[in-house]
Amino acid sequence: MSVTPFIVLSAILFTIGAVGVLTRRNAIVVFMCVELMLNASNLALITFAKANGNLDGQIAAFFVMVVAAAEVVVGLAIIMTIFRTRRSASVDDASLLKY
Amino acid sequence: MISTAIDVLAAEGGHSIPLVEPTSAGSLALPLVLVIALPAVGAAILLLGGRRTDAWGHLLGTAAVVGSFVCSLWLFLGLLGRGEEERQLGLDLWTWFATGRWEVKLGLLYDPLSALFLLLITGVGALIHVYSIGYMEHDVRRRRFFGYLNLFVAAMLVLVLSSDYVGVFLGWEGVGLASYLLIGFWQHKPSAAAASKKAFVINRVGDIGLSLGVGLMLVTFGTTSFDEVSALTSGASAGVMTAIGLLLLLAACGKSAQFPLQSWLLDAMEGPTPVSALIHAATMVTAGVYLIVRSQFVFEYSDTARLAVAVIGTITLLMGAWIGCAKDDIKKTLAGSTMSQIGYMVLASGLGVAGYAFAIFHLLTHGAFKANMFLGAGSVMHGTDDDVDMRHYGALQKAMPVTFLTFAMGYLAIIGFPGFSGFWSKDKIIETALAESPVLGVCALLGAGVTGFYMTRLMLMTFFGPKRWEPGVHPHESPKVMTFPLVALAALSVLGGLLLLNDWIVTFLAPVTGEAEEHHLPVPPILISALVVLVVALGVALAFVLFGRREVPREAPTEVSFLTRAGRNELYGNEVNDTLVVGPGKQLTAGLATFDRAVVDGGAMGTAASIGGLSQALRRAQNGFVRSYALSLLAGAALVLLALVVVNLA
Amino acid sequence: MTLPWLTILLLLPILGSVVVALLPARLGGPLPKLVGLGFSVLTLVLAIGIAVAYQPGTGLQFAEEVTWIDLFGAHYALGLDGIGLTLVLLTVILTPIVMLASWEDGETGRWGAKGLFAWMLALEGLSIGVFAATDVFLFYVFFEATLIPVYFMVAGYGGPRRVQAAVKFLLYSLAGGLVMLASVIGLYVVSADSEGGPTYLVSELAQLDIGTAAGRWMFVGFFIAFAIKAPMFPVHTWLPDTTEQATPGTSVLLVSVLDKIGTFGMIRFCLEIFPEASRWATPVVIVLAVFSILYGALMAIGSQNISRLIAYTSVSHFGFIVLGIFVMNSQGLAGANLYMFNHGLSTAALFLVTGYLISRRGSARIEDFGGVEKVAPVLAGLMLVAGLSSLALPGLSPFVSELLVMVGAFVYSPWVAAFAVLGIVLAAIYVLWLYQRTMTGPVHEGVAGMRDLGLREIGALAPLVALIVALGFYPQPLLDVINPAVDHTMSQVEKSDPRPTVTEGEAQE
Amino acid sequence: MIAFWILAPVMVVCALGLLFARKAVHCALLLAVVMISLAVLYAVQDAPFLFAIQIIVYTGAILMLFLFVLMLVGVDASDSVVETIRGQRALATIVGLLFGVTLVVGIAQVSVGTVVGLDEANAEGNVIGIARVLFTKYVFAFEVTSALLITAALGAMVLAHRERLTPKLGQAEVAAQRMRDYAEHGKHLGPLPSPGVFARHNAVDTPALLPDGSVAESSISRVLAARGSVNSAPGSARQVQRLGGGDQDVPERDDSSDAGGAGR
Repeated sequence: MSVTPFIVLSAILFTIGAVGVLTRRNAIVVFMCVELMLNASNLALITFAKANGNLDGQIAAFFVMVVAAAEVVVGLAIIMTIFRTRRSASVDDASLLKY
Repeated sequence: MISTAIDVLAAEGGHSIPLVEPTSAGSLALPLVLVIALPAVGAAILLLGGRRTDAWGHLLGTAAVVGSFVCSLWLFLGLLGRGEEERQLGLDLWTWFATGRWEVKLGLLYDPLSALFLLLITGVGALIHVYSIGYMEHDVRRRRFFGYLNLFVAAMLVLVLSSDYVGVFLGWEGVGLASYLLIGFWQHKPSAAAASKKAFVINRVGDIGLSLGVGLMLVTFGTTSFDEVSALTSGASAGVMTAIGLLLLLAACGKSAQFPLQSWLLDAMEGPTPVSALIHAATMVTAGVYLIVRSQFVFEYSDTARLAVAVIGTITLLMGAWIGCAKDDIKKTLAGSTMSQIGYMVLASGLGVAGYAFAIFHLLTHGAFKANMFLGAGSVMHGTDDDVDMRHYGALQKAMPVTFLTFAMGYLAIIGFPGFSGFWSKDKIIETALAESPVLGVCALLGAGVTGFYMTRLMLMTFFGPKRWEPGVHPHESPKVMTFPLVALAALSVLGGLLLLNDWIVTFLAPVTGEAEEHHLPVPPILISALVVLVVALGVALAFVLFGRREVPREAPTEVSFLTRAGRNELYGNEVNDTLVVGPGKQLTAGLATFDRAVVDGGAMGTAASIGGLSQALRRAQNGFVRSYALSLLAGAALVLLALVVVNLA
Repeated sequence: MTLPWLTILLLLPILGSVVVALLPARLGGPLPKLVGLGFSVLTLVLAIGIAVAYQPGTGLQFAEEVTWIDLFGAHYALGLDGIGLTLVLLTVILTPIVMLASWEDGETGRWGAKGLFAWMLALEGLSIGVFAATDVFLFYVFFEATLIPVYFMVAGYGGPRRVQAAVKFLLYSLAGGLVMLASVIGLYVVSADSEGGPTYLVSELAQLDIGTAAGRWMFVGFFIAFAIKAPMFPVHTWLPDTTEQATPGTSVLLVSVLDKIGTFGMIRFCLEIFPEASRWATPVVIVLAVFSILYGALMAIGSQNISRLIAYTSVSHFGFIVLGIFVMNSQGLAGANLYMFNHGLSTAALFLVTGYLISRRGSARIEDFGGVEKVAPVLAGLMLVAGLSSLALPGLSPFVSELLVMVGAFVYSPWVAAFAVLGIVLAAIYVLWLYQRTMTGPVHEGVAGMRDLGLREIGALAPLVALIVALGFYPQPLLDVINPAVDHTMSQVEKSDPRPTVTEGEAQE
Repeated sequence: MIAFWILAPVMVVCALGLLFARKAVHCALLLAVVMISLAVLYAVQDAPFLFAIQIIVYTGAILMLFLFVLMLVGVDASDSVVETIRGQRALATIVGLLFGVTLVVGIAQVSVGTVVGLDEANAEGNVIGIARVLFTKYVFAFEVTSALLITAALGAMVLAHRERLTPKLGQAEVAAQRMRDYAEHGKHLGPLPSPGVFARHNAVDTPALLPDGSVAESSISRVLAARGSVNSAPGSARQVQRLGGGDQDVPERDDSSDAGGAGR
């Protein structure tokens, strides 16, 4: 079984996620796209774990999940806070931090 | 060609050039140190002591110099007591600095030349200190004046006693500093402050010569002490000796106000009159002559350098005389005369071994009679509320009899009235000049005539004729403390010729200057003397016709000949300096200031500004949209990837 | 085991700096200043002890060496030779004097007098480190670290545009430091390729066979940094801007101590590590140096501001120092070394005395003065002495060094000397013209009633003036220390003094 | 590999859907599909532990959290399709394509070598294998993770916490306020009317009818009115009429305005 298809799939998913981050304006959707990118990298990690014959890749994926979980908790809390004050979930509205 | 000439000279066994070979100072070490230390300590006490010393400062200052004079006499008698071969005393104090092969010792050299200078400096110095007690009585800063005078005496003594060119430099600049301080003593007057600065700066131009000369000596001989250099000069090429000689001449020109660095001396008359007498007539301005005579072991090996010295001296003596004829300011007239007389000395020292002794002889007699006349002028000014314009004098011989009589002694001495000191010394110089170089000799003769003219003019305008006093001015004789030095100096002016008795001074100086062979004059010396007297008499007569018989206008006439106008303007020396140096210098400075601001700093600040501008432009990229940032992030990642892939594919 | 005296000497002021900074504010009053002064005096005493124990002519002394970063070959290595010793002495002498002179300057500053004194002590310690470091890496660290206290001293205390001045100073210095860093890294690369492995010890680098091209590039890197520090034309413009804004005390430490790092570095690093490149660059450097002499002097003459004027005189003087270094003969090098010390003293005196003047008048513009001599004769007298020392009057210490440099230049080439010597005329003009315009003439209305110097102010200047005069007549103790170091440098650059053209045997009787 | 070839197109399509779906909730559902498919792929790749974790943590917890937040924000608010940053969409597409293509090309260039497989590592079972590595080699990272999680939890709490700006009103204050409102604005003093309760419509989204047959707007929740999901009151009334024989005369009202005006 070749691993290349898995990696390619991972790459495609990652790219889609990235483009999603760039094009979507709803903060929650953007966040979902980030999750998609994380998942894509997880797939690659797990695939490489298999290719290399040890579990380090899986451990890495595990840690990615943990971090993703923490990130989602905080990130969504931030989105909620912003939504509460600005009545909007668009990332473009939070653009005060500029020149 | 010159070098072969010297070889021939040496081969013919002409005269031998004396070396500096000092022997131990022995018991004279104490006075040798004291002679400098007394005025130096005096200066230190007076200048550092502050107002506490105001009450007795002038007395201490005078006592220090009188003590120094006593030491000089002690030394002189000690020197006379020694055999002819032992008349060069050396005393090494300590190593000043030493690097590589070069070691400079602070050492003293006492030989006949220094001995005469010592007597002149401390003797005239002491008299002028005494005079100043009276002259400066009403000045609140009198104590400081004496401090400066003591500093000057100490520095001048260092100059003439040092056994090394660098040591001479120490005294050289020391007297320059004292001169600066004293010219600018009344520094609340802008003209005095400017004059003092001018004197110092022009002297610095001369110092270029001394600095480079020291460098050249080090490169050539590896040493700068008199004894070692004098032992080595015979081995150097004529070109190098000419270079050293010309550099030393440059230094001498600065200090002795010789052409082309003469312009500071007339301005220096801004200083108090005792200063003019001591520094700008008797002692400091003659330091250039001292340097040339002291360096005879250099000049003897370069005819070119000697010729340059003689020519410079001749030019200056004529210039000084010319200026002296046109000035109405009594001090400036005397200053012109000083220039002229120093020109004689420089001319004499440029004539080589035949002239050195006469240069020093004239230096001594001039020191006496010119100090006498300056002090006399000071006395006149003292009596006329510090008026210096001779057109406001007249008929002072009754009001100030002592001043008049002593001044007259100086006058007769300077014009070379037979029997007076100036007659002997100037006559000898003209005679030697005629023998060595007829052109220079004739110029010197002419100068003597002009001297007679302008000095007679001065005498007539000051002491004779009708009163032209300013309203409210009541001339009176000066106090005793001022007239005593006048009398003493007048006596010296009269009797100075005794030094030539039996050719004493020539023989005495021979260990330093060498012994000249008899020069062959086309005519007997007595005829030349008669000729000189005749020329002087012509000058005197002309002055008498122009100024003694006619009314002297109180205001200087404006419709005058070019000669007078040029003389009044000091032969346009200042204008030349302004046009050639000061003006372009100012423009250069202003241009550089602009250049510094616009180009040098502008370049740096421009770079900074353009970087700032770039960041201002780039700031726009920070538009606050997180998606834009993410886009650039992804683009960056894509580029990195692309690079990796391309590199791997390649 | 002997004590690491240099480390103690270096840490003492830094410790003092921390102590002064940490003194509680409520203690207030003059206490922090007294503590700071105490520490600097203590450092001075210790340094004098070291100087007394120093044996002239026996190479590097009080050496310490501990491997610091093995991977780079960096060491914590300290040691003093004659050059380093004189500069360390200069640093420790000037710091207490500056503290005494700027007793009240710090009160109105950003961090009060306490901060100023703490920064001064920090600068003193770091400067000692710079002059004692015998490892390039350590030197570099100290070199850059000195910028920190100076930045705060300039930015916190002084004129209204001080922050801009501080930034300009910092950027110039940092730019130079970065160029130098490239060369420092280059040295690592070269030494790592050598047999002994990477090393930053100067003694080992000096023995290293550095390729011609590499050596020249690295030389240029070091030289640019040192030229900015020194400062030389055309990278000098930060100096007048900085001194114009900084307090006199800061200017003294900046010009008299910190800028010496530049010329010190030229001798220690450029000449000793890159002898070939130094000889290669000599003509260009000498032209630059002579240009600096004349340019600085002319700019000083044209200055309308007293502080800027003094800064430009320093540009001129540093030209002399660099000239002396690169003529590479014993007169020039010894003169340059001595010049560094003497220039430190004379410029310090000049800055301090004009500082008194400026703070009394509240203006540094020359046209705002006139006739000060009449109202404040002591001030005027001291200014004249300081000015005369700046124009190298014989009998004052800078004369000996300037003459040595001049003669050294003459030995190198009469033409160089002929141009450099014009500097002494220009020096007379800028000093005396300044004196004429500020001190003489009728009393300017703005200076009427000006106080003369107080006891503290005279007390700060007196040791300086005494040293200037004493060293003017007897500089030999310093030269005894410097000469062996100069010989070592000369042997390192493979140069020797030319023989005199006429010697005993050739002279004919 | 069969599973892969079946799931891969599904995942890509769903992922693309993430880009184009206008409603956030649809995105969440599509993402769920992708995640579950990924879980299956994990299982295929000998990672049963991660398979479980993927479903439990991602699909079960994280995605539910997303949905929860979506509910709070508003489920059916859909994005505007107009791009506000000029050139962003085009550039994003181009750069994304460039990135993706490069990545794929790059991967295609790299030969991973022989696949070792996890048979040996998973000899004791995948969970035990992971535990061995996790609690030995990565134990420190694991411990740090706990700190991270606690920090995240605290952070979320801090962020979600709303500071009270005004003092909490007690019963007495509320009563006083009501009386004041009545006195000043004539606001109704009693409780709000309950929603319409009819034989067919016993629901909160149907407004009550007043005796004259008109709608009592205050009888329904404001939130329902804002969302526009209120049952039309006149419609209900007509239905009632139809059922009841149609004697009463009910005033005709516009349906559409009714829905909007029901709020206030």
